[in-house]
Amino acid sequence: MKKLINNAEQVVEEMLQGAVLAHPQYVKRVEGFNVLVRANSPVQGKVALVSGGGSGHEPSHAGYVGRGMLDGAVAGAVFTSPTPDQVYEAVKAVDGGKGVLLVIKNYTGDIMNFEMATEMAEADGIKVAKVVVNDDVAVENSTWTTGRRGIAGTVFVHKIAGAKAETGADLAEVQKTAEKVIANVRSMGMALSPCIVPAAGKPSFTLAENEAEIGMGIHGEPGTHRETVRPADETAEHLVNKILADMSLDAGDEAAVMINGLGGTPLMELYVINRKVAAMLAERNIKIAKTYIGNYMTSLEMAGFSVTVLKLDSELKELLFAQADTPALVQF
Amino acid sequence: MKKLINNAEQVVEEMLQGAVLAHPQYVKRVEGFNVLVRANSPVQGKVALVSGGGSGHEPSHAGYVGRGMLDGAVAGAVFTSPTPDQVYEAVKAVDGGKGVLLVIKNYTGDIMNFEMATEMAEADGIKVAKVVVNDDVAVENSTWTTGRRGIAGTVFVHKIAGAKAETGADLAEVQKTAEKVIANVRSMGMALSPCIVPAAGKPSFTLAENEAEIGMGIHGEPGTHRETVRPADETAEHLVNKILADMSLDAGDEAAVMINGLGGTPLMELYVINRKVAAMLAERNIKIAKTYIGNYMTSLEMAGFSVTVLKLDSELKELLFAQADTPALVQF
Amino acid sequence: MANVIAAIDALTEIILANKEKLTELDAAIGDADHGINMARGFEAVHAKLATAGSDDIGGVLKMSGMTLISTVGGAAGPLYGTAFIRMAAAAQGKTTIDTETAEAMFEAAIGGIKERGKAVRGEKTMLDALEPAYEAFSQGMAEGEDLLRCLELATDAAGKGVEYTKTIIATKGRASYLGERSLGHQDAGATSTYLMLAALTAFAKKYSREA
Amino acid sequence: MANVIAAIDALTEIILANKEKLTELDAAIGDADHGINMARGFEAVHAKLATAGSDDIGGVLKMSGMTLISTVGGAAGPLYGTAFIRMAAAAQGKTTIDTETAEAMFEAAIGGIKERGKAVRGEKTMLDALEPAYEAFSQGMAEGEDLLRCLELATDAAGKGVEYTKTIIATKGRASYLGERSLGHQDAGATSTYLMLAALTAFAKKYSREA
Ligand SMILES: Nc1ncnc2c1ncn2[C@@H]1O[C@H](COP(=O)(O)OP(=O)(O)O)[C@@H](O)[C@H]1O
Ligand SMILES: Nc1ncnc2c1ncn2[C@@H]1O[C@H](COP(=O)(O)OP(=O)(O)O)[C@@H](O)[C@H]1O
Ligand SMILES: [Mg+2]
Ligand SMILES: [Mg+2]
Ligand SMILES: [Mg+2]
Ligand SMILES: [Mg+2]
Repeated sequence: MKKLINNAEQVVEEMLQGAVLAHPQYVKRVEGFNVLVRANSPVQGKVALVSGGGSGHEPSHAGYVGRGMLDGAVAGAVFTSPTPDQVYEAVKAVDGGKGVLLVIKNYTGDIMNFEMATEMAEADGIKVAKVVVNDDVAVENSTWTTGRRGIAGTVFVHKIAGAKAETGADLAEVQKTAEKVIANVRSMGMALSPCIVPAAGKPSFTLAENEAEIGMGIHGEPGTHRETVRPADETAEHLVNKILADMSLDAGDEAAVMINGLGGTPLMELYVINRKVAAMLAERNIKIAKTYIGNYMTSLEMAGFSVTVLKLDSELKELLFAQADTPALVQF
Repeated sequence: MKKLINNAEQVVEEMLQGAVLAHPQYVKRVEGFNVLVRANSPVQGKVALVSGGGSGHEPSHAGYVGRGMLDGAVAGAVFTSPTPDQVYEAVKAVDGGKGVLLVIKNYTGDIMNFEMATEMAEADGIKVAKVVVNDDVAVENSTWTTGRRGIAGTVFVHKIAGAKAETGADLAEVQKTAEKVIANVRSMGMALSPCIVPAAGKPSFTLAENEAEIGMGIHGEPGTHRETVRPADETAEHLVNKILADMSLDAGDEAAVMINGLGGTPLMELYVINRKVAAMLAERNIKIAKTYIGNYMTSLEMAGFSVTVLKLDSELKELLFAQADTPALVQF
Repeated sequence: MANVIAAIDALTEIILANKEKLTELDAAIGDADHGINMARGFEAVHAKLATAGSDDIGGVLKMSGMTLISTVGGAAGPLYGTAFIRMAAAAQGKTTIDTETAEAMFEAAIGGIKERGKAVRGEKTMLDALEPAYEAFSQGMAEGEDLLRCLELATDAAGKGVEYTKTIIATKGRASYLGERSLGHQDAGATSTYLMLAALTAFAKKYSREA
Repeated sequence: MANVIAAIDALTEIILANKEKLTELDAAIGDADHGINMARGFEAVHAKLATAGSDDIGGVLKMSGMTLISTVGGAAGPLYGTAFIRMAAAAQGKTTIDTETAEAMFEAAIGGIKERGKAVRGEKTMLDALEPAYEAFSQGMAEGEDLLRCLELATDAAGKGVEYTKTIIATKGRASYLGERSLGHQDAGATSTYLMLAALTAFAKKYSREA
């Protein structure tokens, strides 16, 4: 295992310290907890947004703490849902009186831990609502699973619900907007190489020199199947087809696209992928209102990417284009 | 070689197409050339900035084309300086009458090609000035080499000289500011893994499981030496000490820092590195005015990072903090 | 009291000894952290109990459960944490654990896990070790066996449950995303449940000999 | 005229045949692109000459030089491109190349490369093949040898120059950043220079036999 770390046990702590040192204008630490909140938290008169999850997805989620997006981010151990007490501290630190929306990715652990935190915060009289993001179409929707995973589409929830909260909307309204994003966002990913959880010290799976894992999650968990690495265009086509088959995006509709790198894939390759994705949408006469391309929701050093498509209506579009000022996403 | 590409010969072309499709609000292509310029080029009444170099350093340089930074970027083949005719086209496309500053990284090939382009543009009556960035302290400054390499510090030149150009300063002034940045910026990098030039199809060097290459350039060229991978703090210390030994940064001075990922290193690790870098500067009572952390000047999928320190005076600081709106760097 | 703490230390020991194994099991069909998470949690429990011992069995169990909840994370944290807290309630006020109390604790633990996790037996989770263990324990009790023998029966049943998880498709937890690909793999959480029961049984055996 | 084009095709052929080798040499102490760059350039030259042949030697060489400049990139592009353009000037108006013209072209090429690259012999560059080659060529001329023999002498000297580059530290180009670590490695640009001279000599031999 080759990593730029000091100690696998300390990596989350040291990362958080490094993040606060890098972004003091944006974030501060809730003393004693793995929680970063806006430097000016709690912001009064505004619904607050808290997200979080296991670490290893940087810049998710602390990178989105700032004006127009999140108010707080909770960092679990690498790929491990944060514990309820941590989430609870985040909620307390950001509540400005209008309540707190929890943005949770659909994993059993995340849901249970955030729910326990909700119970704790509600006992304090804090209004808490939650949404669960489940954008990954790789996993067939069936009653046989715990539902779909939440992956890069979560960033669109942060962006749009965050912008809604800045308008002064109340908790129910912000939650409703977040749910609209979730209803309209679909993603799928694939990997060329595995990643290594620092504390585990070895890859959670291995791929042969010519193998790709399709339908990867973002925790090094296996995908839906393996195949021989295909040209970028074919790979993009496969993912986009799965995504489009699962949403009602018609000619004339507008969409936002995210080409998300998983951590070890160069931007050059993401642009090559985007070329095909954009062409496929253009063919279907779907207008791309905005493209996000880069590392938004990563999986440590994994090589690979995901594509996310968000169907826009006028509300979502306006909120997507609203200003944001956070460490990882700044938008005029 | 596992890459998300279609064809090694077409990778630069397809990347540029993908970039224009991703960022139409920022950039347009100079038809027939590997040149991206601002969507509203040529901007009148402003000195224009053109940079470029081999591809494979994304988001450098096209990612910095936009308000407050570059006007045009020229993309060579992977790791290969662009040819003079390409640079010449960029210069013609962005000149708004106040002349063009070329920001060149100090490589023989880049210098020769940009110089030939200058001759061509000057023959057309376009005012052209140039600066050569040579921030890499890994290579000992000696009369035995062609001088130091230009690496991530180049992004600070784009940012600050770009901001200066927006003020309406003339070509000589913008050049002078760029030279001031160059005089005050130092960088050094290291790699944990090599990268693969697509057309070559194999790594340009190999490292053992426990080896790191110190003093790496950004073209997969070997560094100054190899060593056993050390803890992040020791590695950061080594690089920062080399950097500080080469600049006159005293207690009470202000600096900007860039922790630059080479393409395959997760942000988590860059934060761990930043923790140590920030601590070292704090120990010396050097104030960090601003930290940039992420993939700014990459080397395809190489794992590793570089540290850049820029000493600020009031002019440089003000320009560093000025607004920028480009695909890869947005700043309020 | 010292005995409950010693019993929990036995759990800590077996979890630490199997940290890598549990992580590897989780790597195959999950996210390679179960052993790491459990080890972190039980190390914290151990440290906590060493400094702030409580004065009754319920107190020790509750403190352990709270600590697991605030240190394990993931799915296992809330589940095992809740199980301990429910066991604490069932053992409230007790100073020794007889077979009846143990059965009540067992039942409470399962209830808590099912409530939190919304899973049932047969979904390739820790419940596939825990429920058969509970049934074997109850049956042993009904047949008049003593606590140690009941624990032995429970551990055996849990072991069989672990084997059974290899034969089924996961429909809860992270492995459920794998569908058919989860077949043939042993569930990490069921394994940690089995290991803890085994450790508890060994502890009880040693304790009963010493007593 | 056809002969100049055929001669340049011979260069193209040898560069394409050694694309990988040149890239590997560049990988060791540079950035692994010399063969790729040269191949791209000569393929473009070949395509250009196939469609738009020029009417004199100077024209063909100039077109080749311009094409190299606009397709090779890196350090080699401006250097070889300039060399060809300078050779074009030296061959201006000629319809055949005699030994004197060849010497003048040789000298012009070296002058162009030195001007562009600001390097001198001994810095581990293409000049370490080209300058000795030129000297051997001139000496051969002085000794009254014919063009083919002069070319053979030049090629031999270039080959020795390539060997010599292994023994020195690079002080120009990308390999110079390596300092001592560049020792023992053969310069890629010197190698491509040698290969082109060898191809030219082989072409001249074949041509003189045919003529
Ligand atoms: N809904 C559930 N109910 C009961 N047990 C569950 C449930 N979901 C997961 N588990 C158990 O948790 C184990 C995984 O724990 P762990 O790896 O620590 O958490 P995570 O899946 O969040 O990484 C699984 O092996 C399974 O036994
Ligand atoms: N200043 C120079 N003068 C002469 N030749 C040079 C100079 N710099 C580099 N070269 C030659 O160019 C070769 C490298 O060419 P190439 O790999 O195509 O360019 P780059 O170094 O830009 O990648 C070197 O092997 C060397 O022979
Ligand atoms: Mg986990
Ligand atoms: Mg090169
Ligand atoms: Mg797990
Ligand atoms: Mg080269």
